Amino acid sequence: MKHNALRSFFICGLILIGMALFPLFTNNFIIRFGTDILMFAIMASAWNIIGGYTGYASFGNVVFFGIGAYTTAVLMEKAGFGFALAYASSGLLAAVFAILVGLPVLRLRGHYFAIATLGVAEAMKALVQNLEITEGNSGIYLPMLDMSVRGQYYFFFYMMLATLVACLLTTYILLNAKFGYSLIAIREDEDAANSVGINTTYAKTMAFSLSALFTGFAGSIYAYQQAFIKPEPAFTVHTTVKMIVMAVFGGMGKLFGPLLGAFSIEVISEILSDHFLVAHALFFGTIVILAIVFTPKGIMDIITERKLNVSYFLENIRKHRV
Amino acid sequence: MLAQIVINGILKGGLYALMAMGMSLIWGVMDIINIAHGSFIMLGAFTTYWLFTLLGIDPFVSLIFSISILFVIGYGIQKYLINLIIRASAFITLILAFGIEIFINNAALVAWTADVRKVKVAYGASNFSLGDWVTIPTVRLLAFMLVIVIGTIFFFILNRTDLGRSIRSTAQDLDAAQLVGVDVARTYALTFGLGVGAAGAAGTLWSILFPISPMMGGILTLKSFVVVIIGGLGSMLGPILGGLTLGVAEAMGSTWFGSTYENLISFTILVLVLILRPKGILGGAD
Amino acid sequence: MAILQANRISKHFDGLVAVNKVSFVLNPGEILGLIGPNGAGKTTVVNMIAGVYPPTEGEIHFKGKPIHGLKPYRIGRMGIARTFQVVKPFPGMTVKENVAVGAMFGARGKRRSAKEAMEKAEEVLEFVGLADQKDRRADQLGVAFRKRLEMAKALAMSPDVVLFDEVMAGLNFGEIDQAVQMIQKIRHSGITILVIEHVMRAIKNLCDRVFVLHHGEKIADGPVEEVLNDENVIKAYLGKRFKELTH
Amino acid sequence: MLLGIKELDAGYGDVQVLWGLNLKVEEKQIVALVGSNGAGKSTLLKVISGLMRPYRGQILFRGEDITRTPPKEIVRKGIVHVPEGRRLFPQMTVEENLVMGAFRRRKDKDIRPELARVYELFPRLKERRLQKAGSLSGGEQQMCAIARGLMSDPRLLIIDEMSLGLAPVIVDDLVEILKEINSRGTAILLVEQDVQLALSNSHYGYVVATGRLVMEGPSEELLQSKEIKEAYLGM
Repeated sequence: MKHNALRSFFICGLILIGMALFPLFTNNFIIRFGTDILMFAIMASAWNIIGGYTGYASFGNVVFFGIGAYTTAVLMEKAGFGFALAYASSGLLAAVFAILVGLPVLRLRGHYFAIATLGVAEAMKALVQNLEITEGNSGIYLPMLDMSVRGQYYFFFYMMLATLVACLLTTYILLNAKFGYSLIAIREDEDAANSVGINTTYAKTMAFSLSALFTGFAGSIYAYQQAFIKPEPAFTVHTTVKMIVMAVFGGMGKLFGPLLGAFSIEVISEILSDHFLVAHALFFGTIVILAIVFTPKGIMDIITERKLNVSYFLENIRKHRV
Repeated sequence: MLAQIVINGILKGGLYALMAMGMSLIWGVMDIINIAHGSFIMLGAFTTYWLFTLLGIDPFVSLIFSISILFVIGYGIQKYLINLIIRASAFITLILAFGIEIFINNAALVAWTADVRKVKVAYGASNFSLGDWVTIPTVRLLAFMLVIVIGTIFFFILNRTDLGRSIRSTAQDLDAAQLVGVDVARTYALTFGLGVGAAGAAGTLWSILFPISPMMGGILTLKSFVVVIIGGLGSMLGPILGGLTLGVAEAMGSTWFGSTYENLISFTILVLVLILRPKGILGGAD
Repeated sequence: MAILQANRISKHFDGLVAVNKVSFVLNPGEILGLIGPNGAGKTTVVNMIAGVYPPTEGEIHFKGKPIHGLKPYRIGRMGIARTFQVVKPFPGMTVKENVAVGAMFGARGKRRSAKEAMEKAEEVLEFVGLADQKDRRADQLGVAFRKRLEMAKALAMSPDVVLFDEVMAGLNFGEIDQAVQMIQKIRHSGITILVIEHVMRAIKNLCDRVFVLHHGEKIADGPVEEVLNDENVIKAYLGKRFKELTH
Repeated sequence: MLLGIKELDAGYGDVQVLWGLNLKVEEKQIVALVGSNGAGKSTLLKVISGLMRPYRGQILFRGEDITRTPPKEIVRKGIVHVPEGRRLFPQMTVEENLVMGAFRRRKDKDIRPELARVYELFPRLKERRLQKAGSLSGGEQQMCAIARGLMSDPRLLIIDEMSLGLAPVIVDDLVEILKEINSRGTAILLVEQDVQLALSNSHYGYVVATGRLVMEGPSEELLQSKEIKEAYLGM
């Protein structure tokens, strides 16, 4: 046990150092690509807190991304805030919004929760499209980061990396505390969790809010990096779906599952779009379909179970077909 | 003025109802949230478009084709794909449906480009007046009547045929249905076929009234969600009531607030209904 | 003074009366039985005490304080633990984790760290005889073990009162006798118990008093022997086969 | 021999539940299959009705091998399984449930005489024929489940845990009805935890424990045997 924990800790450290040093040895294009992967890794890991550990499949997490992005844009452009303060406010505002929305919406279960969160995200997008302060569909320009081009690439990469590490570390610490047990108990059986003394409303709302916090941070960095945001990409349902697919593909309810999922899916789609200019999304759809049919538990499961053979895939089908 | 708005809303609401009927059937029977629903509507629309453009087949006639083609597609997808993982968590089927959506949309994009197209029928612009203030576009009225016909057929299939009985029994208790001799795998495939067939019909009617493009499906899926939720799962009346409510609410909202508020209104209704009456306006409270 | 007291509690579902003006008291240290045919409202009574839903009318007092209308977790933390008729383990957790969750959030949960809760779990698992199963996943247990796990989760909450909802259904006679002994041991540790059972063998060997629900109303209440020989109870619930068997 | 099970091994994935099980039901017999929960009774029933495939072994019905026959065909051949927990279609009326019971035969045959016979056996169901099955009491639901099974005019009726959760007084009524059904020529396999109930109302009995057959014999003899008395009847 001790030995194992030490080894995992060591491996994590190595990976972290590897990730931190990697931009120093590569070109801007690759750094930018790495930044994108990190952004999705944050969102998928944050989604994992509410969707993977608590069992509430939020289909509206993009709303926190959008809120984070717009908070940064409005605060920096209209109120003259510096990025640091805008960044902090973005996460906090998303977290507060999650509490307000979560209190009524987290009373719903299963599909109904999924659709309600989807509705919240779409309603928010429609609202932002109509508000004056967000400049509707024409979007907002942000002040540019005053740095050399290379420096900018470094800045956004390391911001994303730091946010991801904070997200994973928070998740790890909470999971080993009583709070983590309460989330998993809710996922496994909410009524039983309530009856053994878990304040389920509180626990769910906190999980939702934490998930929002980190997603909001990601949105904030994204907005500053793009220097211009509009409602459509900032609130698009496809971002939500992407984070879920990444979390599921990598392994829901596992600490590093979403990170692994984000990495593999981004790399796969990048390779595909290099080779098939027009049809890459078609192949991407095919991969999602095949992955879900053959490995519904995600690649983390294959790695931890060490069962990479045909019968593993067939067993998955045998278990779930009619 | 008000009467005209309400009538516009009802006519569009009928189409919403038809869209939601298929989604509600699939959801209710198999607990699948078919994210690809809008993509099937899109395929129905393009079936009609090509039959009209290439062969000159009247859109209303092509209804038969779009329903049958989409039925076959739906049957095949359920039988050879979704049935493989149907007993995994509902969440997994949701993502599978998402994969199907990406696939269909992008296949359509590759085949037909992102161009927006229109089915231009000669009688497209004709309309007639009712009283002094209300004008009714003929095509919309015709489409609305077809929705009623298709809905009635649906109702008949579900309640009066063996297929309907096997669908309902499977929805209520999978194992028990197997034990009385229902072929569940086939029933699932037929259910998905029917639901997707209804989406095809909705696509045909949509293409007569509005412009179409390969990416049109996303928002239609969302609208179908709204309608299913407003009406509540589990009865044929649900989608109809939900569709009409949404249609009228949107018509009123866009008249009074401007058409950019249309989506805000639909999704606010969706969230409110879910929070206040999670079983839909037909279902009981709580 | 009664530790738990229900005063004319009723529950209506959509106009259907599931429980009608039922009163009972649970005295400290006793084992009270609740019997009656399916659909008589037994589980509804448990659910009202445990806070799953509030009574439509009537009051429930625990140690003199009103608890009707409180959320289940509040009631759990005050010292009332319950089991579920259809057992509700946390299927993906190990047996030990299941029980530890009870220890973490139950009556003494505030004062226990996650680590102390694990120690408490070990202790409880030893008590109910599940110690050698502690590292198995809960969904891999057989029925008898699941029932025991359900009891262990409740006990780990350090409750003053436990509501056992059919913890013996589906057990064979040997297992029932073990469960009876365990419940007696629990009582001797100072916990007051309400048992809901169909298993007459257990009721007879276990309960000080028993009360009978039929169509949501209380039709008998008293010492076990007396109630089981009551004409009304035999007619409504027990039937003639039972009478032949016991006499 | 109506039903014969030979050397049956079955389980879920890696977890084997049944070990070399042998069992026979003769025409017009009531056979009891008893054992505590987890003994493997429900697994055996799933295998018989085709919901699950065994690892090894053979199931014969009227001389025909039905080991790998799908559920819909099993029903047609004349085996009906009334599952544990009734498993009615709760949103359908009592009569719709009964009609579903004849699902496989409706195409070739008029089912009205069948319906009349079932209503004669269960007058209570006739009174409630238009009520939703989900709103019936526990005892009525069990009646409806048995009646639904009878609608396909089975040669063999398998009833899983009929007495579970029912008041003793209602179980008594159901037992009388089962005897009536049997006297009209249908063989019954009664799968029960209530050993006393099952053995005192059957001709022949099998006792299973942890997936293996531990005893068999005429029910009267089993009831008198010392092992049964000690292990299951608590005497």
